[in-house]
Amino acid sequence: MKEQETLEQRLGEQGVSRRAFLKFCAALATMMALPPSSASAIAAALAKAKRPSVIWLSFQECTGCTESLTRSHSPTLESLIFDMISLDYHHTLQAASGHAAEQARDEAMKAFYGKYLLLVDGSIPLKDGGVYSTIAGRTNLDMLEEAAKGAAAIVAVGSCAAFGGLPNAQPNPTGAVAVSDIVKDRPIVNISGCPPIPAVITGVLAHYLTFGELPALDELGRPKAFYGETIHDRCYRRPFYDQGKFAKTFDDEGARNGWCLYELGCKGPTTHNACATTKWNGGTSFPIESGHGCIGCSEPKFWDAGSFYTPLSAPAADVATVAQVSMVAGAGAAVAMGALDRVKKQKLQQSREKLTVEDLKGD
Amino acid sequence: MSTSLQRGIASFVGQIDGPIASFFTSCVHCGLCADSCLFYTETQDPKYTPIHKLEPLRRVWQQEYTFWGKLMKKAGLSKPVTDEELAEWEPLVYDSCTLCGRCSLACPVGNDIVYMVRKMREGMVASGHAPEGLKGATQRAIELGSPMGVNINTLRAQIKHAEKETGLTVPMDVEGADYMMVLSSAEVAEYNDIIGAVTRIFHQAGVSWTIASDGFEGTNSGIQIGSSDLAAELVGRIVRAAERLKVKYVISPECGHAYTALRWEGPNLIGRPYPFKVIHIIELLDQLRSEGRLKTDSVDETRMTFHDPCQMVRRGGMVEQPRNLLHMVAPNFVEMSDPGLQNWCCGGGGGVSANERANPLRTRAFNRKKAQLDEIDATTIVSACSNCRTMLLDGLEHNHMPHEVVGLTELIAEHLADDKEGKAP
Amino acid sequence: MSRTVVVDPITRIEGHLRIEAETDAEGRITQASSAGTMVRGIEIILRGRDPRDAWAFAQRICGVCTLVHGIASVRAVEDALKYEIPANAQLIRNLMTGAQYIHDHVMHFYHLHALDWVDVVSALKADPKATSELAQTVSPSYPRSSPGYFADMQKKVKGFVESGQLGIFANGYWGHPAYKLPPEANLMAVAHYLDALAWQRDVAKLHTIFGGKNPHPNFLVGGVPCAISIHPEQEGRGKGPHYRGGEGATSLNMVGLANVQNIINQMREFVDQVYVPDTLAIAGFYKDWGAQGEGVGNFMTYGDFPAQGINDPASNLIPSGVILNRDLSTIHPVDLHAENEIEEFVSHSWYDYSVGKDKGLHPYNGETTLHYTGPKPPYENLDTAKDYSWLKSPRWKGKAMEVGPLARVLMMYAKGHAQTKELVDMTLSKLDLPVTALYSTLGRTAARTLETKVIADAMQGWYDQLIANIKAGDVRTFNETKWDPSTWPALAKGAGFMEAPRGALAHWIVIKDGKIDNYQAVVPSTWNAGPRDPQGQDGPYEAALKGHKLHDPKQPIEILRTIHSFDPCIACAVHVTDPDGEELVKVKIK
Amino acid sequence: MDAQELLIWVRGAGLQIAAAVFVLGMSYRMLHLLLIGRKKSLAEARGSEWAGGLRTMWQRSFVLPKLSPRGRFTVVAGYLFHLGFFVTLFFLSQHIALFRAVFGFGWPALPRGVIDIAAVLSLGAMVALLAHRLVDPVKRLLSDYQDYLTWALSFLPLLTGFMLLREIAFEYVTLLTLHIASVELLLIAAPFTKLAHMFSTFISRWYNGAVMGFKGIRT
Repeated sequence: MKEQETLEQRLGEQGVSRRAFLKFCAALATMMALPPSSASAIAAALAKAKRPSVIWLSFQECTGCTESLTRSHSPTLESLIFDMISLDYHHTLQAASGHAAEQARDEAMKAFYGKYLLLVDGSIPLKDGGVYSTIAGRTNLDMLEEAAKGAAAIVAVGSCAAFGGLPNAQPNPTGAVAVSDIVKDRPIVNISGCPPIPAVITGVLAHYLTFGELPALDELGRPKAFYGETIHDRCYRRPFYDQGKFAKTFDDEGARNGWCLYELGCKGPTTHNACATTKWNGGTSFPIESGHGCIGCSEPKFWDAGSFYTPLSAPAADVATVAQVSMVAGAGAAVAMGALDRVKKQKLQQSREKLTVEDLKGD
Repeated sequence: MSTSLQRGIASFVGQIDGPIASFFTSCVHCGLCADSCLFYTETQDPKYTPIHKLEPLRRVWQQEYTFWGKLMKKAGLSKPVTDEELAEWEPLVYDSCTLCGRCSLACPVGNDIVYMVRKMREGMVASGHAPEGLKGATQRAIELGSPMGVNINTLRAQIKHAEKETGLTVPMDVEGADYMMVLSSAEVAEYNDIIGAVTRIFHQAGVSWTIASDGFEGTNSGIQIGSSDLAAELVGRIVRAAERLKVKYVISPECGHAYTALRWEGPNLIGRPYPFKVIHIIELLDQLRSEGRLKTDSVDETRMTFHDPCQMVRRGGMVEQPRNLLHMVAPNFVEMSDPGLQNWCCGGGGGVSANERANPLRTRAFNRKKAQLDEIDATTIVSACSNCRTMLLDGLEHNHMPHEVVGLTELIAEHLADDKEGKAP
Repeated sequence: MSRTVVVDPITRIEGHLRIEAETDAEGRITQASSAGTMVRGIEIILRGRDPRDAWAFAQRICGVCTLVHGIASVRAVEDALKYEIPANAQLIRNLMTGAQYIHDHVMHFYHLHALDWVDVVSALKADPKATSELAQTVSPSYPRSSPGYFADMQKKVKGFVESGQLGIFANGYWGHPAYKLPPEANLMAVAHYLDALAWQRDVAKLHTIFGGKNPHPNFLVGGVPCAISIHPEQEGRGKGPHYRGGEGATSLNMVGLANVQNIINQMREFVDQVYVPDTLAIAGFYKDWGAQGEGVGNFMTYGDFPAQGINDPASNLIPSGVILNRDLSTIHPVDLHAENEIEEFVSHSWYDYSVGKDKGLHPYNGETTLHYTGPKPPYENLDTAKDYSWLKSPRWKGKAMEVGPLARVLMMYAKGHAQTKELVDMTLSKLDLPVTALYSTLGRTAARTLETKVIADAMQGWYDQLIANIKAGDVRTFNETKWDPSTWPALAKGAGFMEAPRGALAHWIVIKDGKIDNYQAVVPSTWNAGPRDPQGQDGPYEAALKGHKLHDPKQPIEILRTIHSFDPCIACAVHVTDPDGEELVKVKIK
Repeated sequence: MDAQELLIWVRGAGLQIAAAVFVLGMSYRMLHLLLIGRKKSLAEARGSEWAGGLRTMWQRSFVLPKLSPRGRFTVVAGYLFHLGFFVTLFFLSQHIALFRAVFGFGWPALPRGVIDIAAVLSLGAMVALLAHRLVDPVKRLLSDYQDYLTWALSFLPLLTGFMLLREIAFEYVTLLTLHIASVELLLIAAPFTKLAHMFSTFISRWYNGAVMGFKGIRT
């Protein structure tokens, strides 16, 4: 194996100028909310970096996270997998299949033990011994535990890996859990979202490659740089919320004027993600801009947080039926208690001694 | 627990009905009722806050009629009502409440507080916690026929006097008369001019009426002490007399609680509707006036004002009637502040006047009336309640005030149009 | 000596697929078993939820197909509630579905399927100049075809390979004799692999404009979520945010619409100049694959791309029907609501039915009761005589059906769709192959390319109609009349169908008291990848693999070629199969 | 349980529990009040119970007796508090969306500025009322722990709601959770405390007014 080239060398060979490289680093710094001065540090670190080995395990997933990554505009998937990292195992992208694929993973895990970055998408089913998802005859749990041992850090990509996601939604038929429910002794970063914004995936990878450590995380293990604020706080429709101007249906004047979607169920106020600032697909739009409320996909348990069309101020469960039943029960109880009171009063009446003038005369 | 306490609490439990439960449920402790009670306004002592006077009853309600209260009681966590406590509350329930009902109009959540006090007194008297003065008055009423000790002989003497004065006959025990006049003890004993007055008025108006020798006393101490049993007995006497004489109407005298007892509580006390109607004397006079059967031919130029008796006005609904009559004879009539439904009590209603212990407090409470009177320069106070009249006279005397106090019926009678037949020689 | 060849995981697909094949002494496959090895139970999760939310759950069946389940779901609810949608909403759904086809098929060809045919390592030996000539011959108008471009590309590949870190290309079957392309063709294909990666990023934006993001754009029962923000100045209306929207209001404004036109142009250019020529060029080297990998010979479509609304099937660009035994002369009608037509069987699946495992159930009455009976992991082999998959086995009137591009092209061809006929005939004549070559691995791959061309061309028409509607003042995108669940009947059933890129897709929903009572998705990959039925009839994957001769059982590239030609999407298939190993000599391929 | 799960709980199960307790407790309590009943008067009526009862139910909200300065303070502050509470409860668009979701119908909202003013006035009035309760001898005598508890239970929803609209001190998820949770506490406590006056007031007024109406007293 030839001595590994640095990123800067590789880029140079491919005709990427140093100037363009620095520009990329500056863009990266901005995206990660780092001070502009750190761009040169990033450049220095990236210029020296070898391509670290990355192993990507896919469990109970829909491949949406990988698809999202392919839509990354900066850095692009090509520059990521050909220049920045060595993607040594990835079901959807790798050439090898079957045993050859498994072998590639084994080899990479051996060669870079303790150094490789483990990316996981999809949840892990634990019910019934994990039979609900197997690869090469092995359970996801088995494979995750093995791969986690030699990982320098783990990136849980997407809400399924980060929080259990859709498979974990009630009634969780397969006992699906998140990576962090299983692996406790490795640094884990959760890049939630269904799917996550591609720039967030690549941004976190770039941060790791640059600084050799994970970025600052919130209490749910998400990078603060991207999940530090709510959609609502940065939403271009926020002024309408503050003014109390709400679209009432998906196709009224308010909807056409871009008024706030709160009443149509937007979960932006309780959702931490960067959609409102980075937007999607190269800054084209994001769900709210395209007329649909945020469904809260980067938050734990968002599938079970009530209908996507129920305003945050409304109950997430059926309260009307509960109230109806309660009213009947309350009325029943009142009738019963009323009858008891009546009996009590009748008894009192029967045993009552009439007050006579003798009673006034006292003892 | 003593038998009497047990009896009292059982009475509380029995008295608590939908309205009382609702009132206790609704009270938000805003304290606005304090402002409406002259015992509070004149003393500024918070214990006279009307709703506070009901605390023992409230606790019985809570312990017997609410879910949590029952639970707490079962768990032994609630404070039982004791004899000592009832003794402590006795002056609050009797001495400092005239059942005037002003608080019931003030309560923002709509609590009829006076209704509650009335009910609470049932339990108080059953448990033996009633003022001695009121007990004595009630005892006299039952045993002698009148709280003041007047009897049929006293009445006969007064009637004779009235007949002499008016030259007219006062019909006694006339079966088949339309109206049966009932009087209050005070009217028989002190304000006996009223007998002549009504005799002349009825004569002029051609009213067929009578007085029953076995049912002339309208004062009902039973209501005041809070005993339905005793009140029923007292009301029963009048009912029996009216039924014996087969009258169409019974006239309630110028006496507030007599009116309440006879008009509103009576049928409920005896447990059946009356075969006759009850009408207040003022109500009747106003009716005669509107029918043109009551004519006056002179006026009194004195500056007069009207003291609204609580039971007749606020709790009886007769606001306009006395004023209509006054306007016939008193061109210089002036209203006190807070007239009509919001008038301030004389301080002696609801049995307070019969309760010597309450005298000092009652005297203090009269300051309110004094202040009202000081605001206007009336020289004569007209009222239509013998008890009010007594209280006003008491208060005026105590405060060295010069006002005269007259009864409305007498005032009207004084100015009756010249009537050859009716006019005294 | 017979052996069992296991390929698990099948990569470059969506989801978790396992193939177990038994080969005879010559290495010829005698029986293949297709097993889906992952299940999430989405149909179970959907029960009791708001039907209006269902699309979002259903859409997460697959992030590659990404919008098809969303559309099938909203259509199912709309069918159940007899919910009409505005014309603009239908056009926007057509545009989004069309974009999905074009995006998905191109990515499948270059990023999932190509490495079965293209030897990346061989590209290092290519002459950039000759490559340029080849490229210019194949596609004269595509600009990125200079010798310098290919030289750079080769340098890039070289640098990559020489770095020693092969990444996603590690352990490919490079140098396998089944690779037949000359080095120049390999280099050209590698270059287009990267070109396509860049291109797909941009064209995905069409979904983002209408649906807010891609993957997983947003949908809406009763229309589409994005209101049209075209604001002609109106008399008497004030200015400023109080009266008007903020910052262009929605993404579907003048800029967004212009962007949609640009993307359509970009799509058509790439399809015409790269995808179609590359398919034809590569196919020329693999004509032998026009004679193997057929499958069951029955084809089915549900139809899609209505011009006049979903309830007028005659206006569909893709017609619906069933072709039995290659007989293109008779198109059998398909009725999704008829309980005796489409049924799902679980006789070889890890599910239980209350009516017994050998009975079929129409999706309205469908059941999803997980019951794993396979070997305890880790295992070497599945028991393919018993239950072996998380996929069910759907059948139309008891018959296995292939769905997908080939079915659609055959249907359009059989119905005489002019452009399809012309494209098919042109392709066959260019490759000098008979019509029967369509029933093959190669035919399936070519059909995918040809339908992409047909749909790319149709995109412009839908766009023009949308613009015409807006110009005429019709900006309606959502019908709110049945949005409120209180307007719904107590019980409603509906089927939402569509042609997904991978084939006929339908969701069946039963709505009771405003909640989902039952939800069943029968998806293309269930039709194609499902296990054998009670009669022992193979599913299309299984049938297609039969007879393949493995040159080297340790490098079963032949299996990958045929399986990939179906473009498996196993997460979609929700129910998956597992094979159980016979006590034969088990050789794990190395 | 993280912040989001807590929010889901308070918006879901928590709200169901609170609604169940509130509705069950209130319907029990109010119907019980009516069922305890009262004896029908045998006296001859001079007016209509219904007219008097209904009139008082409505009128007692507006017709006030003459009051002392402390009484006036209670009434003014009380009005401000109740009015602000009702305005924010029933006319904030987020709340109307809630009613629409639960009952299937809604009504137009008031502008945010009006809501803000109402909320501030209401909050201020509540603070003043609490201070008054602590210093005024009458109120102090009447008050027990329940008065302070119910004050807090009514104050918190207003306060957290106001903070929520502005995202003061905490972030949205936390504030929304606190706001809904505080409302749930209020709902749960209401049937068992003096908060029950929100309904029983009308029953009380009816009884009071009915007696007056029966006697033909024009109040």
